[in-house]
Amino acid sequence: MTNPNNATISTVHTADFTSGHALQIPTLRILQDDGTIYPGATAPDLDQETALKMYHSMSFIRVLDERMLAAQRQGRISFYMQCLGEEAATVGSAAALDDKDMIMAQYREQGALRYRGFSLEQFMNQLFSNEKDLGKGRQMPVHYGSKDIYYMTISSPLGTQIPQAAGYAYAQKLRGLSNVTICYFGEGAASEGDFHAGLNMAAVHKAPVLFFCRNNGYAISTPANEQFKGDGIACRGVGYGMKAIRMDGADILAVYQATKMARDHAIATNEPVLLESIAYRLGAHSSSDDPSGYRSKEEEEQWRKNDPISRYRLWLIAKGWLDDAADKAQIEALRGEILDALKVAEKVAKPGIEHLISDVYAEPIPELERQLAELKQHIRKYPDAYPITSGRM
Amino acid sequence: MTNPNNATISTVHTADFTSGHALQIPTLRILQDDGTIYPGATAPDLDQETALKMYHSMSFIRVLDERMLAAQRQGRISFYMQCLGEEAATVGSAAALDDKDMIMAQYREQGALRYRGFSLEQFMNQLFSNEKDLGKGRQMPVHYGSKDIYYMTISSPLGTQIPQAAGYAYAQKLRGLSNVTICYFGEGAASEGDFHAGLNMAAVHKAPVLFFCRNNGYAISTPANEQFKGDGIACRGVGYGMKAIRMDGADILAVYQATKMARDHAIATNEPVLLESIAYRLGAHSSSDDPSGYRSKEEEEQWRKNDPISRYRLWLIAKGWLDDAADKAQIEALRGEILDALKVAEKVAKPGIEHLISDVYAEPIPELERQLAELKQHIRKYPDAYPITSGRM
Amino acid sequence: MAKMNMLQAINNALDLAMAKDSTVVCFGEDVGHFGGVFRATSKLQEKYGKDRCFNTPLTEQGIAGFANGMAAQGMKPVAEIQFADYIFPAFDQIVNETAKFRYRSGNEFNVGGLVFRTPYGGGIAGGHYHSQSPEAYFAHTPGLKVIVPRDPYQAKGLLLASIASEDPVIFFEPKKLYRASTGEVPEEYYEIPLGVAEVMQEGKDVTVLAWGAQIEICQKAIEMAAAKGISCELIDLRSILPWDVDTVVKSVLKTGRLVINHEAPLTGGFAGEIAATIQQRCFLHLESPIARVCGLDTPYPLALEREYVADHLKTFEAIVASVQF
Amino acid sequence: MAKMNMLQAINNALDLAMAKDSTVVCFGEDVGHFGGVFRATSKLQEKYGKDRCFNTPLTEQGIAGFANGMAAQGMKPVAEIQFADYIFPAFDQIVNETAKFRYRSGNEFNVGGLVFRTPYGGGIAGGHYHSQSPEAYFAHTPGLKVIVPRDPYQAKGLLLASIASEDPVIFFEPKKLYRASTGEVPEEYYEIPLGVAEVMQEGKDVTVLAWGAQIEICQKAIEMAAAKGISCELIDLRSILPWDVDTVVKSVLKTGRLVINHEAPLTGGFAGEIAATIQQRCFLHLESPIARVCGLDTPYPLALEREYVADHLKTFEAIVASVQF
Ligand SMILES: Cc1ncc(C[n+]2csc(CCOP(=O)(O)OP(=O)(O)O)c2C)c(N)n1
Ligand SMILES: Cc1ncc(C[n+]2csc(CCOP(=O)(O)OP(=O)(O)O)c2C)c(N)n1
Ligand SMILES: [Mg+2]
Ligand SMILES: [Mg+2]
Repeated sequence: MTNPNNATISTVHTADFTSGHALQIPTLRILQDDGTIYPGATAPDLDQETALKMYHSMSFIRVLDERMLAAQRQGRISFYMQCLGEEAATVGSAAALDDKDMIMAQYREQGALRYRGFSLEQFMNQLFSNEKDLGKGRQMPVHYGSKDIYYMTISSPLGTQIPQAAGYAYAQKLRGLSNVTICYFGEGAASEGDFHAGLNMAAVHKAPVLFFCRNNGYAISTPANEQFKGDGIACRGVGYGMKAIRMDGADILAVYQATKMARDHAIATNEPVLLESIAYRLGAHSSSDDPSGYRSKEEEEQWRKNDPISRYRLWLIAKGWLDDAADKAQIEALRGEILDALKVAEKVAKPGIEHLISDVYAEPIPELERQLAELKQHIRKYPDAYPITSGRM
Repeated sequence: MTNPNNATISTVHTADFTSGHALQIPTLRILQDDGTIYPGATAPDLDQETALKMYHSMSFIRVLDERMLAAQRQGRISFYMQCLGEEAATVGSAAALDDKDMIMAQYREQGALRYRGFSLEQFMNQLFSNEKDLGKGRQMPVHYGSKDIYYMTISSPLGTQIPQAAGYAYAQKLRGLSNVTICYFGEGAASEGDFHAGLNMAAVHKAPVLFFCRNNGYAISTPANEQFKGDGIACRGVGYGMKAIRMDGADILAVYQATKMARDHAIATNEPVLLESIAYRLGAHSSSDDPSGYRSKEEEEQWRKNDPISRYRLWLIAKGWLDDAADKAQIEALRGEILDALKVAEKVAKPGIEHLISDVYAEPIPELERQLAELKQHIRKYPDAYPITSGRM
Repeated sequence: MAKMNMLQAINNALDLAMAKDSTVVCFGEDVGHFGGVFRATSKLQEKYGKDRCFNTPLTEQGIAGFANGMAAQGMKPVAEIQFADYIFPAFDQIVNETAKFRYRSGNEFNVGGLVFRTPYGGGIAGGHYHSQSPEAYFAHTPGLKVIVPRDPYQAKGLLLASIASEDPVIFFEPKKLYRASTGEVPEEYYEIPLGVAEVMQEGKDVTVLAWGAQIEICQKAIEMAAAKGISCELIDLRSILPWDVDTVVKSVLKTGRLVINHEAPLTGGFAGEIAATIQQRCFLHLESPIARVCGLDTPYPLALEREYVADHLKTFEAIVASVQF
Repeated sequence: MAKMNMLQAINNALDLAMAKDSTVVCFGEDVGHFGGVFRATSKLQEKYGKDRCFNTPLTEQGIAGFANGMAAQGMKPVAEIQFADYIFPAFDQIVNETAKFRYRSGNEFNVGGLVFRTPYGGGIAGGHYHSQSPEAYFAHTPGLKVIVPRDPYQAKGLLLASIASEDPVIFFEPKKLYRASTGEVPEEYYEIPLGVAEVMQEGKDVTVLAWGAQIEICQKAIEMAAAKGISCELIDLRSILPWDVDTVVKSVLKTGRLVINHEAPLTGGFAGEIAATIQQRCFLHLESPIARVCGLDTPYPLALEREYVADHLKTFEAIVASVQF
């Protein structure tokens, strides 16, 4: 008999369910809290330069998050999102990639962005929506993006990047590029229909994508156990015939190792891989959120000990690659640099009025030209009401 | 450490993928092609009346499909869809339910509909979109539905009924009813985002739904191996923490048994269950389709031998519950009844003009009243152009 | 009567509806214990239990499908879509399913009692993914009712009427007014009928028509116009679908002029429908072209939000131009 | 030149586009080996291989997302949505993603080159799930282009221009004309510019405006009108977004009258936008109210399709009423 159903053809004669937890996926851990390697584990093969770049990306982001959350509290920017507790997940995975692998992120992946080389000024210009922002001041803070460093501009609707990553990677394959696409998303976003569509299409069409789920326990206030009943997200791989792996997302060596292996597999076979990072969103969801309404301080405190940076730092120090005092001084200096950059960026002008209509289409359509002309006339009549643009028209 | 990620917390120190085929689900088979029970299998506990009702539902549908496809070819109805080869899947599962369990079907489940008691006249009135059609002649042929027998009216957009079934069953639970909802869909429809949303929500909110996937190998021309890469559909259950079971969909005893067990589980725990029927869509997708463009006659012939009706018939005869000759005579008589009913239904008038605007809202809104009045005036001016309604206004 | 802001009025309406009718159930992303990201469902889980007020997984199509199913069973789901910008994954469930449920089944089944609540509109520095006003997308969909309240009193009465309605309703809440708009609201149950516009202020020179958060902007504009001696009649449409043609026609027959204001982009926005209908019904009485003051035909911007919006100055200019035509 | 029906013209356009540019890729449900349920992609897989013409899993949101991703990488995906009625699961990917891709990134990324092809409209006894005309939903979405061809020649030229466009395009194909409409079509590559309406017939009494399959219905109606001595100017809008305001304005300034016809329901349909704009631009020249002949505000019916549709008789009556106003 042919097997058009594309399903196993073994037979049983007694009715029995396959349990909803028939598949349990262990968590890869390499680096212990004290900076040593787990007995039986081996550290990935990292050179000093890469290892330090990883460290500096993490610590940069830690300080930036701290500063910019404060800036938001002071009313200097309208909104901010930290990645506290998840720095290793995004930096460790970005480090395992080629520079031309496309990154499609959700919004909490500033670690990967920094690793790719997004500059302090670029961060600031986006956060202040000024005219130097690559995104022309059009999106809320943290919606970064840069073509030059293969980092797709963030889009707020959740999950939409997942099937897009499948298509992007498929195009990379068709063009014969030796590159993959990595697609980050939260365990909350993994509930969207787009997740299902994207993973299935990537598997069917053999698109070299790394689907990287940041399972951080919460989607705003919703805990993971009200988000799904399965064993995390990794177990969904079998539903798509896709290899999967789960790592401790606070363990940068585990994340690096797993991502490297997944990338090798994707390059060799064009098959996608599903990765799940287990970590904890230590901060609030965003500057608009207050987690005290939905989880306990005790839980947070417990997880705060699981810091991804400190254990990696200890590992680097033990290897003799990092000097404790010099690093502390460097971080102190960074605080100053960030403050300086902030002060510069907040004074840069907003984008000009022409950017109200540019980029809607490759060239403005006539109706937009008409609307802009009408608007300019109006602004000239009431310059005080539109101070951002009237002065420069 | 708390486990907010809702994932297994066992640890490994060596990176290893979980295979995309780590979970293989066998197929339950009870009844052999020759009408005997597989060695080691036990037939479910069926009384003669139920067993015969199941048989007669299947054979009714077989004859109806044959006749109505012919009627479509003669141009008497505009469209038709057979369920050839899948009669056991829908009849066997419907028979395992309570009469007040809600059925949400895709469109190829006339077996379940017949089992519930939809009359020959009701089938015909729908197929001819006449004024006796419960659906008021608004949907294409085969979009049946009846509140009285708890059979939700079919909707063409695929997959939409899947999260609806979760919501319906949740409401049943809230009302304290001891009823489940069964939701049928094809392995093609299981690629829709609504599948993911519906299964996940049913699991999270503990809604007593039986998700019944008819994996029949094709979605129009698309074979299952271009639809997904996993092991069928049942293996997706683990992704939702949901029990799953796979049966031979041409084996009515296996389908009955599995569905009964699933229903018992859903009633006892309010947990949904995923069922996968493995069968073959022996006919064309619909009367608009010609499968010779995408699959071989040999494949079809091979599966034609796997007939769900003939083996069940042999089992019934062996049990002494069915008389061969009497049954053949009854089927012959049925052919005549169907033709008679067809001739009656095709002469019944179409719904009146007021049903052009009724049921859009509970009561027509003023704009619809205005549009209808204007239309009536127009029809009165050109009665010949609107023969269906002008005569009765 | 009590002083409430719009969120409190909405919360109070939900509370009353749940108390009155055990088939009313509230759910959506973060709607349960936390009470929703805007806190519209605060305390409802505490009061009515986890079964009747709960978090859902993060899937708008799932929420809408689930709501359709519950409503088909006869319950009254009030589903929250966290931002109207995120209602689009549910578009198929709403446009192809919710809207056509009763019609396609010949009234065998229906989803009356279903309400989608969702915060819409700009003014909160939210950029194009936290500011959209998608009412026109739904207004082209027979079978739906589309409602937009302008203040706490309206919000409560219209929401209670929506839940009581035998038809499914999309209830757009102007989020920038959630806390900003306050007023006296009766503590008891009351409904404001759907499909009926309200003439908020009578006038003779020009009719100004808007809904939701744009009402207060129009109020500013007509004050400016009044200072110039122009008498405006202000109408709150309240119900976008069905919309109250007769009330608008009556007003325009009197004033001979119409200015329509909405937040959404001009092209394809609902002002087009209104203008098309009114020019037809009032043709011989129109003394100037019907004017539309709307968002630009771009995604909702961030840095240049002020320039983009249909503000009081643009509205005032349109009023003057209409009168001086 | 060769005689082609609309499907052949579309197939020929896809063939030429794929031959000319290796980044053009066609996919969708049943699009591969089978060539699509309407056979628009017939033989393309044979010719260009499985990588460039293929079946997708059954998920419109996935197809649209996949297409967005491919286009963002720089390729030119031509994605088929099997029926326009099934485009709604892809609504979020199209309205929130496709349409805003270039804008939101400040032009760092774009999805120019992306085309969604989809058969739309009634006349095939398809009921409300195989007959919808959803163009107005997309026309309210800045960033998209929306095109509807009326015959094989137009279909080929407009489709080639859509694929070549730097902006994403939704290309609605009037399925009832797939085989019914035939005509001479050049075998070589040519484009018909997007955004430009065509005056198909000049006239002086009234302008009749339509698109897609309604053009032939309007032709019938204006023939009837001609027999009554009424001279109609017929315009095929072709491009719904952006639409060619100037051509319509010029015509109405001449005729003083406008009748707009579309298949979709009246309320919120694109005729509203056109009427609103034209009454504003041509106010002093209008001699009668702009008339709209459209579908009723109901889902598309089955048994009573004839009564429902915006047919030639209703159009003729509207023309006469306009002239006799
Ligand atoms: C389609 C859509 N629905 C809702 C939202 C609102 N929203 C923004 S973030 C968020 C939670 C996301 O949680 P998760 O995916 O787990 O990511 P995390 O914030 O934990 O990193 C929600 C509901 C959105 N942005 N898009
Ligand atoms: C949302 C949606 N997309 C596309 C279609 C067109 N369509 C109708 S049936 C079908 C194939 C369905 O296959 P499957 O789910 O396997 O069911 P089967 O026909 O095999 O029973 C398709 C693509 C549809 N009805 N709805
Ligand atoms: Mg999360
Ligand atoms: Mg199938």
